[in-house]
Amino acid sequence: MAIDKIGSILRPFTALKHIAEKPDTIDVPRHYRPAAERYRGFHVNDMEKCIGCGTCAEICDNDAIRMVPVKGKEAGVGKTPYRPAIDYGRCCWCALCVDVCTTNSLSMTREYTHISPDTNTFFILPDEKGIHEKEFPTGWHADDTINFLDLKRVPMEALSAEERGDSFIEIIKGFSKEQARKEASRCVSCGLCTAACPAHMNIPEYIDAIWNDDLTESGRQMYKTNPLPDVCGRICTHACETACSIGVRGEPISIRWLKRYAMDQIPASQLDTLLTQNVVKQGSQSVAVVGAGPAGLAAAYYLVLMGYRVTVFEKHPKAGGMMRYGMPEYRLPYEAIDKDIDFILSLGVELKTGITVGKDLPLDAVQKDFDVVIMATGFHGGRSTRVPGTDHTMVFQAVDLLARITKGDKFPVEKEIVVIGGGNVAMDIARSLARLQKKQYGEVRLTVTCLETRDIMPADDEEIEEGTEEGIVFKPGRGPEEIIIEDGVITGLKTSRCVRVFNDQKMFAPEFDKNDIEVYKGAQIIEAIGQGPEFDVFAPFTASLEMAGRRIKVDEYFQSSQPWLFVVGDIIKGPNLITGVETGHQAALGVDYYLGKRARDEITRIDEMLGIALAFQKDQVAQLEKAPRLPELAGLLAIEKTNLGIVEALLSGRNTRIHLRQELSRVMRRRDYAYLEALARIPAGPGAVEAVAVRAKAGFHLYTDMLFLTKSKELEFAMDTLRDHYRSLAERFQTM
Amino acid sequence: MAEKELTQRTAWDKVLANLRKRSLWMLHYCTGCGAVELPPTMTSRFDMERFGIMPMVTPRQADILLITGYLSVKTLKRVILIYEQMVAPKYVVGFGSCTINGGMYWNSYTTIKALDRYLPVEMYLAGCMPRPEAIISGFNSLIDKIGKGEANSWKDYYENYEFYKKNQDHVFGDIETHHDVPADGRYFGILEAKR
Amino acid sequence: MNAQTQAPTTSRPPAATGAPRMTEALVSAITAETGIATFRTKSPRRIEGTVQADALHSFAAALRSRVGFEHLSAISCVDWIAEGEFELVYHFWSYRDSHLVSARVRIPREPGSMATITDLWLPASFFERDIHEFYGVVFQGNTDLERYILSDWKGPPPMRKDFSSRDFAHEHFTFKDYEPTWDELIDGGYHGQKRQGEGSDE
Amino acid sequence: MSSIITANDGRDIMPGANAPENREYNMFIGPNHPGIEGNFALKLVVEGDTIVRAKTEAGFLHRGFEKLMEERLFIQNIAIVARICVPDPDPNEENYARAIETIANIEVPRRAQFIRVLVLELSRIGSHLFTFGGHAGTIGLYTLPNWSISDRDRVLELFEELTGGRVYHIYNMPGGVRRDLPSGFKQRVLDVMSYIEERLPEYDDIFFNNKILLNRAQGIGVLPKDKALEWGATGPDLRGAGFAHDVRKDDPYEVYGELEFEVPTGEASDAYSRLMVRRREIEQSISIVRQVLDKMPEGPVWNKQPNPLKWRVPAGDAYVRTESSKGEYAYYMVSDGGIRPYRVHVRGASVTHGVHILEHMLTGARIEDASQIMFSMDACPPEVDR
Repeated sequence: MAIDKIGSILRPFTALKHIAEKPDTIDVPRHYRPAAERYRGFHVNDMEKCIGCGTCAEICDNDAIRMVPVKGKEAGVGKTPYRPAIDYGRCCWCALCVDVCTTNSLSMTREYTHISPDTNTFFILPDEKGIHEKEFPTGWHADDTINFLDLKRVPMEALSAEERGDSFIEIIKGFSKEQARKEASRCVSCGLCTAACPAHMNIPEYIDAIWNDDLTESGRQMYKTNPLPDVCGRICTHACETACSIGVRGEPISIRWLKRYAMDQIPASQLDTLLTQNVVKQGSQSVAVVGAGPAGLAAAYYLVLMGYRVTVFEKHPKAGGMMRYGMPEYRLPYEAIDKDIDFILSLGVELKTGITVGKDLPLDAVQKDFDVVIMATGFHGGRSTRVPGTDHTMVFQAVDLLARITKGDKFPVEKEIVVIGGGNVAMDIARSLARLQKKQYGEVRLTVTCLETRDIMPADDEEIEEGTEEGIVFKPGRGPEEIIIEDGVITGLKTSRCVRVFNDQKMFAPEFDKNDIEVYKGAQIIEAIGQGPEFDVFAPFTASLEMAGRRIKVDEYFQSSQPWLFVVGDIIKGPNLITGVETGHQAALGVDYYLGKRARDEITRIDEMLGIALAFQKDQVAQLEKAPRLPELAGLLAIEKTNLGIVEALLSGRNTRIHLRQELSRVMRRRDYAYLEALARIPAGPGAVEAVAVRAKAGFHLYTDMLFLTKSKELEFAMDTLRDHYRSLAERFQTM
Repeated sequence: MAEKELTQRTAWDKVLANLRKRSLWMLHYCTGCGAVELPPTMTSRFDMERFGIMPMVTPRQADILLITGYLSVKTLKRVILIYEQMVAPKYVVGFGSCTINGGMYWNSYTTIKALDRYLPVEMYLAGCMPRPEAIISGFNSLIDKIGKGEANSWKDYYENYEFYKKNQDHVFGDIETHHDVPADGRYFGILEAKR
Repeated sequence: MNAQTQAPTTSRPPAATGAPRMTEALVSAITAETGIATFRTKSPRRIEGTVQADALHSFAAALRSRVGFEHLSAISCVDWIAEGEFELVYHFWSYRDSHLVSARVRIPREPGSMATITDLWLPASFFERDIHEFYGVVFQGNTDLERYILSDWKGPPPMRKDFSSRDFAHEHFTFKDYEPTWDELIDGGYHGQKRQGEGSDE
Repeated sequence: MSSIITANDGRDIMPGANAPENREYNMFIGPNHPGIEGNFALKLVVEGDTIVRAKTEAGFLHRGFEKLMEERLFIQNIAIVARICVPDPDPNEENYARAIETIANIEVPRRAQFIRVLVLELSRIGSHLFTFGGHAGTIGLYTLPNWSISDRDRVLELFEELTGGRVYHIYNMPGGVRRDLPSGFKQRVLDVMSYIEERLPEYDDIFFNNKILLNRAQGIGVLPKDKALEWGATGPDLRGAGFAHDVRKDDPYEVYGELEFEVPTGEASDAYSRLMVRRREIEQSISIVRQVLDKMPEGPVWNKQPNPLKWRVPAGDAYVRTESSKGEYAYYMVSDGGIRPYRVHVRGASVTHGVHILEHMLTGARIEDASQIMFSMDACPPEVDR
């Protein structure tokens, strides 16, 4: 580059040409320069749209988001009172929380200036107005083409209408391994499902276990709160899926089918490995359970684990109640029922079938032989519409027919049938008879009519759609007037239009438009308008039992006014399967408190759980101090003292305080950790090494349970550290 | 000339404060990653010299010590040496989240988590890192505070020096900064002269 | 304190030159020249293989002088704590053939020592010192191994898997505990009332 | 031999001051020094004004990135990765994303690859303008920093518009980029490119052809050509010595293979030739940006990955290299099939330029050139410390 000497000295002065121009200085702060449209500024959160699922706290890499309970935000199905509080002493404005937000309630504004000597003003609870309550335009916000969540479900293969038209083979084929893991990967473990599930099942844990392909851990998590996972995997009313946070913007996780996938892979022989509670030896006290439905069996399962002698009385030839006799096989195959029930019976529950309490065996006789009686007789009495003609022989109750189908008894199936009712039971009987019609006559001529209009029919939508595919004609919004009988044979059902089902006070008071009459042809009428309890079962005590409306008055543990009598299942709460399981579990606890004379031991908050961990760690230190100076135990005492320090720091640490008061979304009990106190009594003498190994395994199970309780990284990190310590300790002594 | 009681603001103090607030010199030391927003603030694009703030190379003549983001333990030792070499009144301005509660390096083994345990901080700016506009607004509010005589966090260093020294020793083990801080305190009239 | 740097006049063997070769020809050239046959093509312009620890120095010298890899891009160290081994991965780049060779070497975690290759490449001195500081691996023959980045660090080599940065941060530093200005919005206040059970509420 | 320390009559005012063992003294530059790029220190043994021995000292900016990355999920690391090198953050983000894509062989949509090249070149332009400012500052020519850093701010405004952040963009993700180009963005980029293109001749007038710079920079900080490759020089420092090696050409990634651009080189391998290589690289980068903008296809910008809270990258490892404004910037990532990276080794470009090569080049240089040599090598301390 030939640079002439003079030029290179003078040329810098060419810069003087800029003297006349305006300087390009941005005259901040007089002239405010707005940030770009997509700027990642301070957070704003739509408090109403936010459901407090905590996924933003989960994704935040700086643990800058802490979920705090906000006054005026009540918990509900799919909602918690917690809202994200953001710590601008940690936040790096990366907007991962905005992109992962399940409801798109969190977004960022274009505001970027916050100056203060007081660091407390950097910890904000974002609401719609923003940090300084100045209306700044929205900056970075969620983009529907690019978001982290998989909003679409993995499609589930099912039998086509033709294939299932005349067969009772199970419709839903179930997930393959890849499908199940892909579906499980969609879960953000927010825990709303656990709160919504009547039995509070550990759903995030078992879905995470399916994702990690550890199916025994998945089964173990299920059996903690539900002894009938196979059945629930097929016919549960899945309140969890309605609460699922992914369902807000997309399709919820198919939690029920995942449960089924996990249990299908675990053979019946391995079910005993899933028990986490230790099976206590059988004591002297005995409990009678009347009715082997889901509620009765659940109560029996938990009671036998607590060491009570349990006898179950069942009037049908086989156990299962409505599961077997009220559910068609295409929805719930009998092998699934038997797999769950046989395992419960294998734990030592004595089953007596063919005995109807209240008829063959009066209740007072039962009361004398057993310390406690649990009534789980369910809703078997079908209610009738009592319109003229219902006394005709060709008018049946849906529940009776379903039971006959299961037992294989013969009964007439006409060419044309009319079913009255709009609930799931009506769907079951309608689709079962449609199959029998197809098999017998090669075609389906069946009409279903009910009071409710299509949109408020209580049956599941899939049921109604699948029924229509199978040739069933639906006539919603009609009231039955009269069954037309011409010379002894039913020819049809006269109906009128149903204007309204419920009156203003939401009481059941249907009104009809008499002059809009339609007649549906049919030689057979099935009534499926609801089932009711049969109170004659309580025969000698019916009068002395306090009633609450049409149901027996019970406390939260379903103990009736007679202390020895507990009432569970559909007759008290429901009617559905998972509520039955929950009432059975609660009643088992009630019995244990009543017979065992023990105080209630529910754990409602995380700091009570930490209290158990603290006691466990103190025992560890005490035991090791007494243990002999063995080479294998060298250094263990120091480690256990640091673990004790970790738990003490969490309990007294002000930073974790807010999380310690968080309500648990699932039911934990001190009884579930009773085995920890037993550990303290293991002698520290010659068997010290084995004792340490046993305690290490106990510690691992304790912290595994606690790991999923919270969104706070402080607690999660401490639980993870402690769990890893006890896993390696247990592996070192090979007792896992 | 030892400053007399600073609480009652004599006319001379007001004049002094007004002169001081228009000629703040900022120490040219980029302690952390936030310093990359300083060149645009210093040069013509945002030009903080409009407010009399200029980068100064030596701590001896600097008024503002910017802690621009995280502080690794190694840098903290130098920052404390520098802070004690600066002439009072001096103002520490903390940039970004890392000076408040650890920022993104909250679980790092080398960075300190809260600046106010080691140095008295006059003011924090939110941001990761704060924009030049935010920095200039921060300086403006600092200028107002100095004008009103409220920017006295620097006295805190002398008044509770044990608190700061204890925390510093906790991080380094006893460091020797060859600086007699209590003597400085007496010189600046914060601590009463030794009898 | 007088600083001691590498004598600038170390003479290092020149790298081989010649026409660029395609991947297969390069792999066979490496096998032929260095006598180690474990090298395969992993992906376009990436060749990888394993070398015994004691054979690494001769392999590297041959690779440089006879095959023509004159740029040492990096030496990485991976702590496979489950297998009780460090894995040192040497990345050599050939400007001539535009290919990267990654040679993996496994050494036991204890005592964790390895021969140096600073006599072949100057950049090795930084990488080896870095691995020494962060993993505790001792490189025999490297004279400049004293602490450089972690000069004020008194703890164990921090990059080893058995050192947890979170534990250290929680023990040695105190975090900010906020008194939020919106405390009344929270059900029971941010710090809540005195809880029953253990833990003081100072 | 009279020297300033002896009186006129030859008496020794400071006995022993002239003794040979006292001729050398220690001189520390930094970490608090305007001539140092960032938080870095030089410990020099000096005799008179010539540096006899030099040792760099880093570690002031060490935050343990590689350790922090092992304790974060894959998606969480895209936020922390950009913070490793402050003037030129984008090669980090692109490296990290591409390392995961190589291990899990995730296919990146073409439009996202074009956007990534656009972001990398804009980051290169911004980083070079930043270095011009620093280099001019060490020589005292303060007009240029005011120009180049304020022109760089226009590039940052483009980034703010595209990614939502001025300096830290957190824009690249495994599988593509987080958002598409905003409307009207192409035209604004072309305007800024043509604006910078007009400014370059003005830079030449006041700085690149300035007599002061020629005297101060030519022949200073010579990287010996025969040693350049052996010492591991890469990027502009290597090209200043005449070697036309550039990772974008030798080991093409994203869509660099389809773009035409030359690799400028210098011959004298001194501070001035390295500076001129950077100066001409900006022109090449401007032409690349123009090519990228008109060849950019329509289509998606992100290949959707599973739910980040549970996403696992299959076991494997990958060594990915990019050409940052400072040289070869490489990541070695190992995954053990878990939800967190098992190991991420960051090979910054300055680990060779800013440490041993700098120590060699400072030996024998004069004190006043120490800062300029460091800036001419464009050593970025956070890359060294990580």
